[in-house]
Amino acid sequence: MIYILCLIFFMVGLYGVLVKKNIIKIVLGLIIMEYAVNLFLIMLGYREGGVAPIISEGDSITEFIKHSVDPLPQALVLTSIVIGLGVIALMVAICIRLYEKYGTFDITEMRRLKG
Amino acid sequence: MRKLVMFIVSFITWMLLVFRGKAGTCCFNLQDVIAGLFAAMLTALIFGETFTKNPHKFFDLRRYLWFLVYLPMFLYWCLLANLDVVYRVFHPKMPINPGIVKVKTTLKSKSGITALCNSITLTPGTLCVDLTDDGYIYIHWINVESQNVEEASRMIIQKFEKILTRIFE
Amino acid sequence: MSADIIYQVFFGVLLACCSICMYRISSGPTVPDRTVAIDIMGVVMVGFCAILSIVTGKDYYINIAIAWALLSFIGTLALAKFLEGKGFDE
Amino acid sequence: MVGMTLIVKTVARWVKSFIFLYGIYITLYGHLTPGGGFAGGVIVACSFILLILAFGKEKALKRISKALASELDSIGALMFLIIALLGIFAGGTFFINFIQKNAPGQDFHLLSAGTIILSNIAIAVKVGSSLFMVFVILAVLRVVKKGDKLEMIQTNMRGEE
Amino acid sequence: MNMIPLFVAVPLAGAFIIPMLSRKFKWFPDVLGNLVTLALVIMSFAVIGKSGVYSMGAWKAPIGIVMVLDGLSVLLLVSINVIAFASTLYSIKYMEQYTSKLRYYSLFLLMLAGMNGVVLSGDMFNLFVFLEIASVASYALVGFGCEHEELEASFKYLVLGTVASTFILLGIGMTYGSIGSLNMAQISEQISQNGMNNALLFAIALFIMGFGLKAALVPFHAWLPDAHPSAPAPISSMLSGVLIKALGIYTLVRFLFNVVGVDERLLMILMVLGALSMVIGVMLAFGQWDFKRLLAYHSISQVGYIILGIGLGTPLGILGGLFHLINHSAFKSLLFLNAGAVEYSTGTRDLQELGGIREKMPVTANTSLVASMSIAGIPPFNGFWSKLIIIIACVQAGRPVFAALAVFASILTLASFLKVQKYVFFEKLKEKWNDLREVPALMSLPMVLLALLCIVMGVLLLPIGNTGVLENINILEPAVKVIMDGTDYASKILGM
Amino acid sequence: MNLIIYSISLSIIAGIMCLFIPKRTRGVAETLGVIVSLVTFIMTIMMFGREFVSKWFLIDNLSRFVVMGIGMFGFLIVLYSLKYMQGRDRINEYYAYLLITIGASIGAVLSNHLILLLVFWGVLGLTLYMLVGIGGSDASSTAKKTFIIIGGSDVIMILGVAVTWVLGKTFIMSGIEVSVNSGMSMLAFICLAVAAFAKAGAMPLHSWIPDCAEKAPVSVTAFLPASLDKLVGIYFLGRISMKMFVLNKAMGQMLLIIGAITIVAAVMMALIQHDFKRLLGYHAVSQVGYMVLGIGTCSPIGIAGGLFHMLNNTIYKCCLFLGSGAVEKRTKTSDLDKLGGLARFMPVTFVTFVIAALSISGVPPFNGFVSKWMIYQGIVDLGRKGDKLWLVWMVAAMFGSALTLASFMKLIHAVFLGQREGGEKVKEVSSLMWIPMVVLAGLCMIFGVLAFTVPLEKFILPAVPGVSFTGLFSPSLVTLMIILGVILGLIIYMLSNFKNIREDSLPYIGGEELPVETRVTGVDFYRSIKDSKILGGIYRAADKKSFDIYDVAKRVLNYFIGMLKYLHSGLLSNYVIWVVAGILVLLIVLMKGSI
Amino acid sequence: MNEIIGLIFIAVGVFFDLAGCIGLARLPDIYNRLQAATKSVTLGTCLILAGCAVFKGILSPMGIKALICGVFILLTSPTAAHALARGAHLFGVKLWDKSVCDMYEQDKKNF
Ligand code: NA
Ligand code: NA
Repeated sequence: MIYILCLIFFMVGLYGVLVKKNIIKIVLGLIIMEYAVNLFLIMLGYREGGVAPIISEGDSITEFIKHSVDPLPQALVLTSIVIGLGVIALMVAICIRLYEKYGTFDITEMRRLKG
Repeated sequence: MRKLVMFIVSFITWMLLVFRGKAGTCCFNLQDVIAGLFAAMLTALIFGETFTKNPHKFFDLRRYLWFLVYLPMFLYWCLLANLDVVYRVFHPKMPINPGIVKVKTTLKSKSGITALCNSITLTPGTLCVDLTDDGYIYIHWINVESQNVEEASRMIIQKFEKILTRIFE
Repeated sequence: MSADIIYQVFFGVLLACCSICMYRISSGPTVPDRTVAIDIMGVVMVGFCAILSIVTGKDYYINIAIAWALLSFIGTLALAKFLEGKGFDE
Repeated sequence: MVGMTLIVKTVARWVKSFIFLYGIYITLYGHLTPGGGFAGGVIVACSFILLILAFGKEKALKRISKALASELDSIGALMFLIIALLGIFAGGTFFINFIQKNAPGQDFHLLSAGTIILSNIAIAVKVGSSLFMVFVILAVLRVVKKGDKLEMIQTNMRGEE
Repeated sequence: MNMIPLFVAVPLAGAFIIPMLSRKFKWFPDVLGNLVTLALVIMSFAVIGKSGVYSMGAWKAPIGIVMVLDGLSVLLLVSINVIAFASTLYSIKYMEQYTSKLRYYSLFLLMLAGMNGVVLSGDMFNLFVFLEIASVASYALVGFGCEHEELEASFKYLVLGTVASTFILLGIGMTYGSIGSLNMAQISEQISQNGMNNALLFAIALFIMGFGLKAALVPFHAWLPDAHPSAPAPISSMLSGVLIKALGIYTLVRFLFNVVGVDERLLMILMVLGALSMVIGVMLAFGQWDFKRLLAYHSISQVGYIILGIGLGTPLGILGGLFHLINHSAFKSLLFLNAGAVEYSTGTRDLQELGGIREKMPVTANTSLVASMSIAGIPPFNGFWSKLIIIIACVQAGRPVFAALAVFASILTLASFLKVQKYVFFEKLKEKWNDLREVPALMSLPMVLLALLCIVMGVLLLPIGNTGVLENINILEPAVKVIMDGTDYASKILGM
Repeated sequence: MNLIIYSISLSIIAGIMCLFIPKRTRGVAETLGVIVSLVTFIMTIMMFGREFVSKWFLIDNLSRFVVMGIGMFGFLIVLYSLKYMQGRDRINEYYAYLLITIGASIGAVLSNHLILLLVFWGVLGLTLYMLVGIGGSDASSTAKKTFIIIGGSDVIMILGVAVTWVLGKTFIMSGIEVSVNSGMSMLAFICLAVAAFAKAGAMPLHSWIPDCAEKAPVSVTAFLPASLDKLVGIYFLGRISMKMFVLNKAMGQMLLIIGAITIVAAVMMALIQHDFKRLLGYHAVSQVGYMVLGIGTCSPIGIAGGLFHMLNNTIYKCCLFLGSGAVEKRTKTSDLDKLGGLARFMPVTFVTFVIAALSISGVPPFNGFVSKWMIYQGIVDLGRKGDKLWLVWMVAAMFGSALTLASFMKLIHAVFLGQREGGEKVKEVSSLMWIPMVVLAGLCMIFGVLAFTVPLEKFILPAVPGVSFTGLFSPSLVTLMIILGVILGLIIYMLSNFKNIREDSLPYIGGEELPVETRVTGVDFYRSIKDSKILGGIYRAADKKSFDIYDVAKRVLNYFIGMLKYLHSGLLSNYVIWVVAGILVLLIVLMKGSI
Repeated sequence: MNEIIGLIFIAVGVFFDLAGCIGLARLPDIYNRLQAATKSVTLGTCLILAGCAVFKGILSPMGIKALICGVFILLTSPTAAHALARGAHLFGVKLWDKSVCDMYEQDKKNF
């Protein structure tokens, strides 16, 4: 259920990237895609359960290794979020520059490179 | 001095972040504290100069007192605002009467104005849109009761101004 | 058991919130409208992560929540900056 | 008015140090994976990006340049070199987990993961500064045609070049 | 294998120190940048023939982070770092057009670290992180000039790259969801034990698309012809020469062959994608008049060759593909450097504006001739050998149609490079180029080096054995073996 | 073995050395060229008596006379170039490529390993490209076109080699014996044959030869397209059809069709050319048709005829080109409209040219006659075996021969007889240039008169086992055919003359003895042919290059490329749509079996 | 006990979130939506975070982090709303046509 919702969000974002002509809408679409994936990853960790992969006190390392699942996915969520953050900042920066250069938001008018 | 303020704030934040609970045994690990010192130092070095304009105010304890007074008020208004929202949103007719009005504030300090604006935004029916250098604030009011600057000021911001003046100036 | 159901309800409602935001994002009508919806959705997600951290008992969901709050704030500011239609030096 | 409104500026002033600190926190406590360093670095960079957004390029860069140029980079580089050298002396190799080996200490504390934490720091600093650099290049650099050659007019992140 | 992390650490360290000291010494970025890449070249030559696993933090796989060095990584490392060295050498003079050398080198080394990291990581998560590092650096480097076209290209690249990254991330999530691990060896083990499921198949599709986009396979290629020409020449040469391989081909091959384990269907997908890229890329290239854009389209086409060869799944095909991979690194980088040299001297890269500059710029002209003949598959240059092997492998594997497509693409490649030679270097010298000068020696040097590489590599790696079963020296062979061993990869890593 | 390696590596190394000779230095390259080519020539002669088989190289009765031919032509061309190339730019490069070409062709002919062959073959293409490019800035288009066709066919050859390897399980040519009966084997043969055709210049891969002939330095044309490439190409065709593959009927028919079309179409094109060298170029193509035809008959005598024709063709065609070069050197033009009456001033050139022209037209007693005669025998032989179409091939060959004769009469008329615009005196070329021509013309005569005792006995018959000149065929019929051809040619020549005079109201110059000589130029001469209804359309199409595979391919490609470029519209959303469509297709393909 | 209080907090917070989002959907123009959504969602999420803190004990590591997060949101959310409102106005989004007045529009030209 929740995965389907994620998928729908993802699709909405993709749709935005696909059909919108306004550069900022494209960026918004990408943001939504990021959100959807982040949500998906978060829920994944929820379902996975298992031992908390971040070490907490009271375990010994060997025991921890024995019980824990791979600790990476949690880092993955965090990383994915911050990557999203960085990329959004970059994209908006480029958008602003593009707007300065081309004087329009319309991606269809930014077509110096084609063929 | 400014850096010291920054340092203290950062260090406290750090300590809160790495707080390990379990009171009694060891709330803070020595390594954490050392790391915190370093981190706070770094932060102070980089951002210290710009964190606050008047560091001496930072040590003025009366402000915190006033802040403690302000907080419940603010929370109360906040709650009220939400109930207001709930009322307007769930009401089938959506009783709104919006518009952007202009008010004038007497606050001078930047922090004060900021706090004011954010308070305005979070309290019933109002949203801060823009502000000018000479102390005018444009407010989107969901239920405009007056378009007169003075009157609107009285209705919207007066309740905050007094106490914010005490906190920030 | 009942607690589980409560959590399920919470998640359901929050996801409904997200869906509403998504509706606003897709229907617009203006770019700022969509931006607002994304901002709001981010904040809702923060709450979502917070509840998750209770359910799963894992601290790091709160870390994620904080990160998401950051993301939401900076992303929104960047978009707002774009909406203003000014460059970085004016 | 350069940058965004007073409100944004003030709030940015307040939260930037928090974001920065949080980045450091993520870096130091993201045990086990270099992603800790990566994520932390991006967050650190975001605190600077926030400044640019809020204050505009000129002011932000001026602010950052003083501190960043001298302290941050040197500290990062120095730390990196120290790690490498220590690694060589301690075990004849780079990046071995010599701290853990020599001083196992208590598990699950900050230093329990040995040099990982240090490499995390290094990665964080690097990724942070690079992402910021990327942002600066894409956001604020200007290229002006001057005669045949291109010339970049810019306020450098360190104010000079 | 304590050297393994150095491949990431050294460029990172270099990138630290560059901004630190370059304020005092103008020459510092140049010198350090080149020293770092030179060191990396030496290091990558030192690990030829070696393999090993490095566990970060002394914890073994699958819990700790592992970096894995094997034949395939070595091959990639060598080509990445050699090209990086040539590019930095070239940058010394070339980048004087841009004033921000410090940033340039810093980003360059960051990208390099990202690529080396991708090639060495043993788990999907770190692979993704390094991939993002390299990608983000390349976004900025593409937009480095900050002109209309550069920003436009950068934006399109950024959007498509982000879409790809998101897909990859989704794929990683799904893989994790159904396997419960992100360590490549462990994923592989799990798959071989429990078989596939739909979620995994979905993830595979996502990965093929995501990595395929990084590799610029048709139909995921559209960003490349915009992005690669827009970057400064040494960066173009890095992007086309190695980035698409490290981020795209390597990841794709590693994932499909060593992690998932290929079957007939996956191989067919690879072959079809390869053939499509090969043909469509070259056709588009043929119609170009912008020097660098033409080259960029050829990158798509040549990547198609590589993927086609590897997708055959036979030892010979894989050998051909990998051989073509390193060959392509050499000649495509060289061609981009040539294009950069032409642009440096003339200020244009429009083929129709140029002409006859052969007599004025002999070094550029001759090295570009070598590279052109290489890419066109003319003996005795290196490209000939790999194309030969790929075509033979296609026929051997019973795929004459793909062989015929490869032939077709090869003819068009030849045609379009003859076009380049004609319009740029032969023909009549135009009036306006009468005062043209050859580029400075520091720019010629890497070109000559790479040209020598193009000539020598064909002979050095020359693989003619007894009855055509091709034997090889120890850079290609171990790489082929790694791929052929398929999912045995897992047991090796976990066993070590 | 050593001899082989020396002969190949000597010239290649010398060539590479030439590349590094400083630009200003004069004479070094020339000296090196003469010495090396002479030594190589001697080595090829030394190879003549040997048999040798190894993994890499092979000397057998088929390859050794070809190699000797290469050595000889190489030496002659170097000699000729000494004067001809004097004063041009990039001389060092020229000799470098010339020497490399010699080495590579020897290598190509002697290799026994298909991959080695590929390498030498490819190098030949590359040097040809560079050599044509030396012709100056306006030769760059020709160089490009040439190399696209040659290099492209080389790639096709790779495919052929691959398929052959898979079928024959080895790369070693002497160990391959594949019978052409399946689709794959046909593919292999066709791919290899394409390479041979492109090198030799059979239709439809011929179109680079006339262009080359026109634009490249004559010594280059005489050397490569006219002789070495023919030798190597037809040698290879011979090797694959005789030794490596056992041809089936369809393949033989294919060769016959290509041969016939090449003969007729090329000679028709030759008829209408304005340019001396271009005209010769078309003849160079046309003659290839005979060779292909001969090999296509699949009968020993036909194949032997084809190979002999190859040898003869190289001789007389080389001679003709050298003659044209001599003319050009003196008159500075190769436009037939501007040439005429040179017989008086350049007697040696004239005589050698006439001998070669008669030879190419198959007039006895010159060598062309003998080889054509043998090819005709092969065709008759084909008829005996029950090929119903033998008459078609025969008519084509005959008609081609006739037209060749007619065309050369016109050419000789236009260049050496007739009258020249301006008409100032010119000198005969220097001895270094005419000696090769004389040698070649001499060979034409020797190979014609002493055909059976010298060339056939020594070179050809050992290579083609099973040729017997008795019992199988009717020499009288064949001789009749050839004479018929000659007469036909003369008739055509006369006819067009009459027509020409009748239709064109040319100014009659009183007092001249021969009215025919009144400014009759190549163009006007055969205008009647060009103007005729059926042929006219074809010629017009040919003028538009509709038959040039290069241009046709270019047009078709440009159409598709235009479409593709249109798709790459610069619209980001389009690109994203492709991505999404791609992933959907991937999903469908991947999930198909599993859901 | 803590847990029940925490859950109540969370429940209220979720309810406010929902209200804010419905406001986002129902209200007629961007400024109104921004008002409703910002107020409700900010407080709602803060309440959720506070609820979490209470649930786990305010002095637990998670509780403290939740509070920090809450403070952060309290600071940033209205700021973001302000920036967006201003951005939208400068972007040219008009007020709802039944709006009473727009003093900002009048004054904007003077800046
Ligand atoms: Na981590
Ligand atoms: Na991303």
